Amino acid sequence: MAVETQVEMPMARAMTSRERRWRSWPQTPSLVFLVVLIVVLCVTTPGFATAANLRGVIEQVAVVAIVALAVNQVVLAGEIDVSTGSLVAICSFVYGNVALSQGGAWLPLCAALIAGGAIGAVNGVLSTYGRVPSIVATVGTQFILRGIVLLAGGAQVLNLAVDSRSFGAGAPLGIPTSIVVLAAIFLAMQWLSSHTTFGRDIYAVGGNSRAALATGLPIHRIRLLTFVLSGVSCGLAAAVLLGQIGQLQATAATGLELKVIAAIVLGGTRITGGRGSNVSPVIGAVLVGVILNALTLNRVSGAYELLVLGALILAAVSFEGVRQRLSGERN
Amino acid sequence: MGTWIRAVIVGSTLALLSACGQSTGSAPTNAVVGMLAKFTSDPYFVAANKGAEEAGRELGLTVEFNGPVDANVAAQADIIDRWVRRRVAAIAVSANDPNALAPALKRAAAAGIKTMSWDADVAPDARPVFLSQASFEGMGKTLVEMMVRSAGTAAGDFLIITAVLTAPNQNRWIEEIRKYAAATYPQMRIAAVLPGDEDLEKSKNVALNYLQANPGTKGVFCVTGIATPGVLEAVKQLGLTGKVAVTGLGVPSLIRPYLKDGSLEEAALWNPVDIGYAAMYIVNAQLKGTLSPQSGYVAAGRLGKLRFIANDIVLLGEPLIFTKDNVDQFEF
Amino acid sequence: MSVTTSLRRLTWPSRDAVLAVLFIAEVAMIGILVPGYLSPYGLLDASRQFAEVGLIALGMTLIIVAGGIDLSVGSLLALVSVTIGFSFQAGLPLGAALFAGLAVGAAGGFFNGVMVTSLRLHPLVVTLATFALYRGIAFAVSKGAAVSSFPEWFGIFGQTSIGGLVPVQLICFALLALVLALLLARTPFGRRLYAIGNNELAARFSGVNTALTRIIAYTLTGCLVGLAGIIYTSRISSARGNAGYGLELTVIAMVVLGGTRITGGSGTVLGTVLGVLILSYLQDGLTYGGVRSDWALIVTGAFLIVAVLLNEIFRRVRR
Amino acid sequence: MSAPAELLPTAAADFALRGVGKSFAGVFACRGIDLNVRCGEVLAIAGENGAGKSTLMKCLHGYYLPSEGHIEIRGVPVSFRSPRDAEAAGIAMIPQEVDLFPELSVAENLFVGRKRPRARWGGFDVHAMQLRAREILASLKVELDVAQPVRCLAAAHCKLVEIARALNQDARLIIMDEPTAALTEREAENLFGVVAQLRARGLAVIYITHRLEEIFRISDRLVVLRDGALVAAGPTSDFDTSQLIAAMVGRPLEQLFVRNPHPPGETVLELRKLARRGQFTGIDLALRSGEVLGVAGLIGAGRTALAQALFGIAPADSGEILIGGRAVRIRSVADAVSLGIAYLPEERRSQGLVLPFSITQNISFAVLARFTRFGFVARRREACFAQEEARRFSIRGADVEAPVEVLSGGNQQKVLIAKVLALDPRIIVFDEPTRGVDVGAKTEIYAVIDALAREGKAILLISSEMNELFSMADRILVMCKGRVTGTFERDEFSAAAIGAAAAGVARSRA
Repeated sequence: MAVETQVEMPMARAMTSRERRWRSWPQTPSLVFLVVLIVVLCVTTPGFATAANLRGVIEQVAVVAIVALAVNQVVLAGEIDVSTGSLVAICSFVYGNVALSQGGAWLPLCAALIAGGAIGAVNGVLSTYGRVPSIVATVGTQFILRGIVLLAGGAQVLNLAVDSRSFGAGAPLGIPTSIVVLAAIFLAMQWLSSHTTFGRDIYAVGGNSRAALATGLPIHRIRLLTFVLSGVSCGLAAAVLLGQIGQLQATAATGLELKVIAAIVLGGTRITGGRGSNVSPVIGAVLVGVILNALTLNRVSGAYELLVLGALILAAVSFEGVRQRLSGERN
Repeated sequence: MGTWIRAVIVGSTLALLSACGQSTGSAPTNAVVGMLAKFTSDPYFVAANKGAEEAGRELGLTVEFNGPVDANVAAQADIIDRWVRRRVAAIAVSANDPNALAPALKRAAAAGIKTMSWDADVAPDARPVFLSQASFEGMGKTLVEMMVRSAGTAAGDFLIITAVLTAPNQNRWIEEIRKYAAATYPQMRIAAVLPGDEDLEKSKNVALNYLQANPGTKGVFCVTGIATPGVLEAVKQLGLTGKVAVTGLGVPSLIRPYLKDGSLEEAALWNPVDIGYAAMYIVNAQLKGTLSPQSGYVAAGRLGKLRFIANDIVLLGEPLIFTKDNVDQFEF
Repeated sequence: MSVTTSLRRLTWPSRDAVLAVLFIAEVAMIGILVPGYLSPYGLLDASRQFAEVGLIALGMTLIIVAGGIDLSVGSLLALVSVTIGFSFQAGLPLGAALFAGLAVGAAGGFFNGVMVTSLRLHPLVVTLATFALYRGIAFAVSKGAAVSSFPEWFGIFGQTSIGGLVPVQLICFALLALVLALLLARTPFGRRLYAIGNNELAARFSGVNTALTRIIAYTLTGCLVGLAGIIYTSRISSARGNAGYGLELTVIAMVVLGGTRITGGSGTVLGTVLGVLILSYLQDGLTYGGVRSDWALIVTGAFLIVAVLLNEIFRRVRR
Repeated sequence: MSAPAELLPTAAADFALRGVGKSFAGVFACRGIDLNVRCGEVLAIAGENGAGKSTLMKCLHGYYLPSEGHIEIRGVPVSFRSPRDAEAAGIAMIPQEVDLFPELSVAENLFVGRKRPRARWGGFDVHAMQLRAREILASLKVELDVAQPVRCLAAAHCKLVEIARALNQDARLIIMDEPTAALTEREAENLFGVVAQLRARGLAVIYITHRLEEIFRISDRLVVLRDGALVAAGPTSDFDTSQLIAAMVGRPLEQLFVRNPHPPGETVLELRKLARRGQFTGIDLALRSGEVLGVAGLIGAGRTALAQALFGIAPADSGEILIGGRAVRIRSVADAVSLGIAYLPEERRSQGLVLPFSITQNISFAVLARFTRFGFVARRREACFAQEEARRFSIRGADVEAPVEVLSGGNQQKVLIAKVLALDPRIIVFDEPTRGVDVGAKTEIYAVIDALAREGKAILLISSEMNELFSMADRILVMCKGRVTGTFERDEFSAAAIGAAAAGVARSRA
């Protein structure tokens, strides 16, 4: 049970309400970190500050960011979903096969969304009504789903036709479709969080589940729905992923789940729930994308890629920790 | 936990153990061949398994195909150990690491199990024979020559997209590419070697980032079949088709659309069905005791006679080169 | 305690007992389905496959009991392995290289502990960062290469058996399981871990140096990862940067399957040992029986969920 | 004493409990309770811990389904299956501990679980929500930035937000469980004003408290529960303190606090200009052995911070601490313990006890080293020790292997005292030792403190209850805004003077 420490508080420092709110935004430190990094890269790395390159970076993080936006809601509600790698793979499999047999993009998308949502619901039921800790339940489904994809799709070669790739390839309005999809999801989540009862209830449940229960909020149902959301987003991410690469690979999106979680926590969402914003996962994902891009641009050997990434993640995380300590906040 | 429960558990475990101790003596299942892939559920290895089963039917061998789900070398060692415990007749491996499987294979040999390697070799002292799909030198030469044909030039900067940095086969090919290029085309400069981690998306992104910053690159070698379609997608997306040449290893079914639309001119690979097929013939010869390097050949069913290129290496043949004209003939 | 509670405690089996029965039933079932599986030699030999994850799971139990988690263990294993291999290749005597490996493991765990306690961030966040960092260092040091030129005697840690029957690493695992079981259940240190997991503030107000206690738990786990790294490197006699990939989730799954509460404060080493045995023998049995790894993955995942679900149901019935 | 019938005619009751009882595993926590509440009145419920107050209120609030009996609203029987049903019926509960959503804004907190105002284009209207929140708070004469997250608010404001929350759901009956437990006297005063307003508006209020003076201060009627049964009821004006206490404990109590006079000895602890940035500054004090030094002050005055600095939890950053005349440094809890200082924290559940641990494990926790042989805990010796201590502090109701979470508040507090005293300290800081504890246990705790003083321990007693300080302390030190604003000898004790010093009105005089 989370009980606040009853340490007597000092007289509050004079700070305007707005300044305090800006400072207490969960995404502020990572945003500052990202801006500084981008400024440094613009100066030091030729070829970084071109529109095409930046567009490329966002395109590449689109899949992670789309999933992270939804998993962010799961985390905000106080749960976690580490099955997203396999979920994206199985949704890709569904999308690919429907696209192959029926053609088009919308019908496969619907199929992938339904498949993702259904599996997300299973995750949700297990973690809420089944009382299996979500980290275990979703590790379990991650194993199961990957096994199924490998068995069903391992030997299958799927080359998608151009009209089935419209969610990840091409730029009909001058902006790559995957960026449009990402932006749409971001706006949808933003609307969900700020203007719907469900969206606010997620914060309530994650921030204080006991009080939420006492208020009569259906906490199980709310959490379950966030898992469904996560599943549906995996369906969408699968459509974008397949659109981008054009072929189905049974090992696709392996390890995606940790990238997603990394994006979420890097962006400043509290891993135990209740605190964070929709900007967080996007910033986190873009941060990782920018770092990887800068490494390739600077022709850093692949051997150092993970080292630099790890050191920067640690730096960003430490920065947040030090900030919290200085401002006297608790995690 | 109550003490009595503990007692019951310990007792029943012991009873079970002693009861099953008697069944140890049962005869080992004969003529089961363990066919170990780098990972299962990959079109390449599934095709190899198909070939192995075909040969198995011809030779009366039971082929048991297995491998880790990812390129995990410890899991490969585990699977070999289990086969050893089961006393299968023979084990044929494609190794994720040349040395890591050596101890397990030596244990197998000590238990009287025939061992061999195919596709990706293990340390020479851990197996009597290796079935090589193509010689490393030959592969290096083929790749460079294909590149020169596709790019129309040998002068300039070239990029290599590899699997993972630890991949032994890929590292040998890269070495041979550098060696052959240095000897034959001194103006060819390998500007960077980047890993695509056997992941289509990652391979695409790596190529995308690199080519974005270095559009003057003349060509990209893909030394793993999985990277090729990804790199082609990247080149296409940047509108560099025709300016940046792509070539390398390619699984026909994966590269067919790119060969057809002209973004890829040539790619090379051996026939994975054949390599599985040939591996079983070699195993069969080992089991029968008829494998003889001195003869210089080993009979391999429909493939005819395969040549020993060293005392312990059998060569499958020259790599196949796929173009838009011949690609439809291959069913893998 | 009311009479009804004590009665129920007696009649309803404890969680460990349920797990033990589950384990025996599982092995028996595999034995029935796969002829020849049940031999003392085979069952003992199978322990080669889980000694490493098992050792790490023991340490992870302490960390999770104290309310923490460590996602970096797989990466740290790779770093240990690379340290051993490359310091040996650089000319260090193998014995010294092994010590270096152990030291790197301990240092990695120590670093995790210090970061977690000094930054006061959730350990999931901190170890996610070191998860990338440790493997990053391993890759950077090895540059993708592997070292395999170890002398023959190095095999004793991972390849030899006592009396041709009991693998060395099984003895190692059993000994350390015993030590850690005692440590957690019977020593003041263990009591402190439970207290921190249940109520860190109260522990601090009781004079417990909670930061130090948690750092010790992480460092201990680091040492166990170091030992696991030695066994791993010896078993496959090669050192490379991609060792132990994806290990962390398996280890956590085993610990939780063993009944340790993921949020801390409750759990036993015996439970973890059973969790390790159940998942490992399931995989062993399946592959032994010729089931492909893909299927094994599905069965393992399903088994994990069902086992924890059952566990949860038993817990609720006991209440 | 036989249970008296309630004095009010049934028809006048807006909310009524009819023979309500609730059992857990066959044991009744309360049984056969009849209770009427009218709109426009404040009903106080008194009773010791474990008397069944909370259980009864949880039945009324739909948290529990009564095992027998039923609830009526204006004569109509109703059945609540969840707090949500109760809230829909106009019954709101304000729990003892702040239970809001820290990351949500004040306005949003008012609307969690309620219908939010809709905007035309779907979704809800944030501005309408904020407007409504401001209105409600204004009606309570409170001004708050409704857009700021609740996590930035002080405890007293949180209470007010909870009341506003209840008003926002159109509650007709508000149940307040120990609302002043975490408030200073001035804030409590403010709250009484709010309660009076609620009554004036025609709401019914059920008020649960351990502070008897509050009952007399604000309630119209009261009922007393004991051992799960209703033992007394009637207009508050019919009762006086001793009658009320008699009804609660079942026996008349002449004197609440017993204190045997005892001449203090040598100075044990001396503080010189002790300070910690942002918490307290320039603290001088001397504490003699056998003396109980009371520390009064409002919450936030730095009393707890001072205690925690002495105990090494948040060390002081300047000034001197002298123990037995020698200057010492206290940088950690371990330092403090080795110097013979013990601290009984104010929050027993979060700071004091490990709830799932057994009584034994809690009592021995701070002194485990004493039972350690060859690195292992000697569990038999540990249990023997715990048994002895449990007897000594008359911890009742469970065997020492039971987890402390099943104990009542009073027994938990006694376990905590046993645990703290196991360290055998010379200097003991009691921080609100009787908060949330029933009258019987209170007396026992006072007896313990008195006995410790007679043994020659030096005691610092932090308390927000003036009565407690007046009865127990030899001297009282008053703190305000991190400074000492007054010291009073026993013959100078006066509520007015101490209150003024605590409020920072009068400058230090002694």
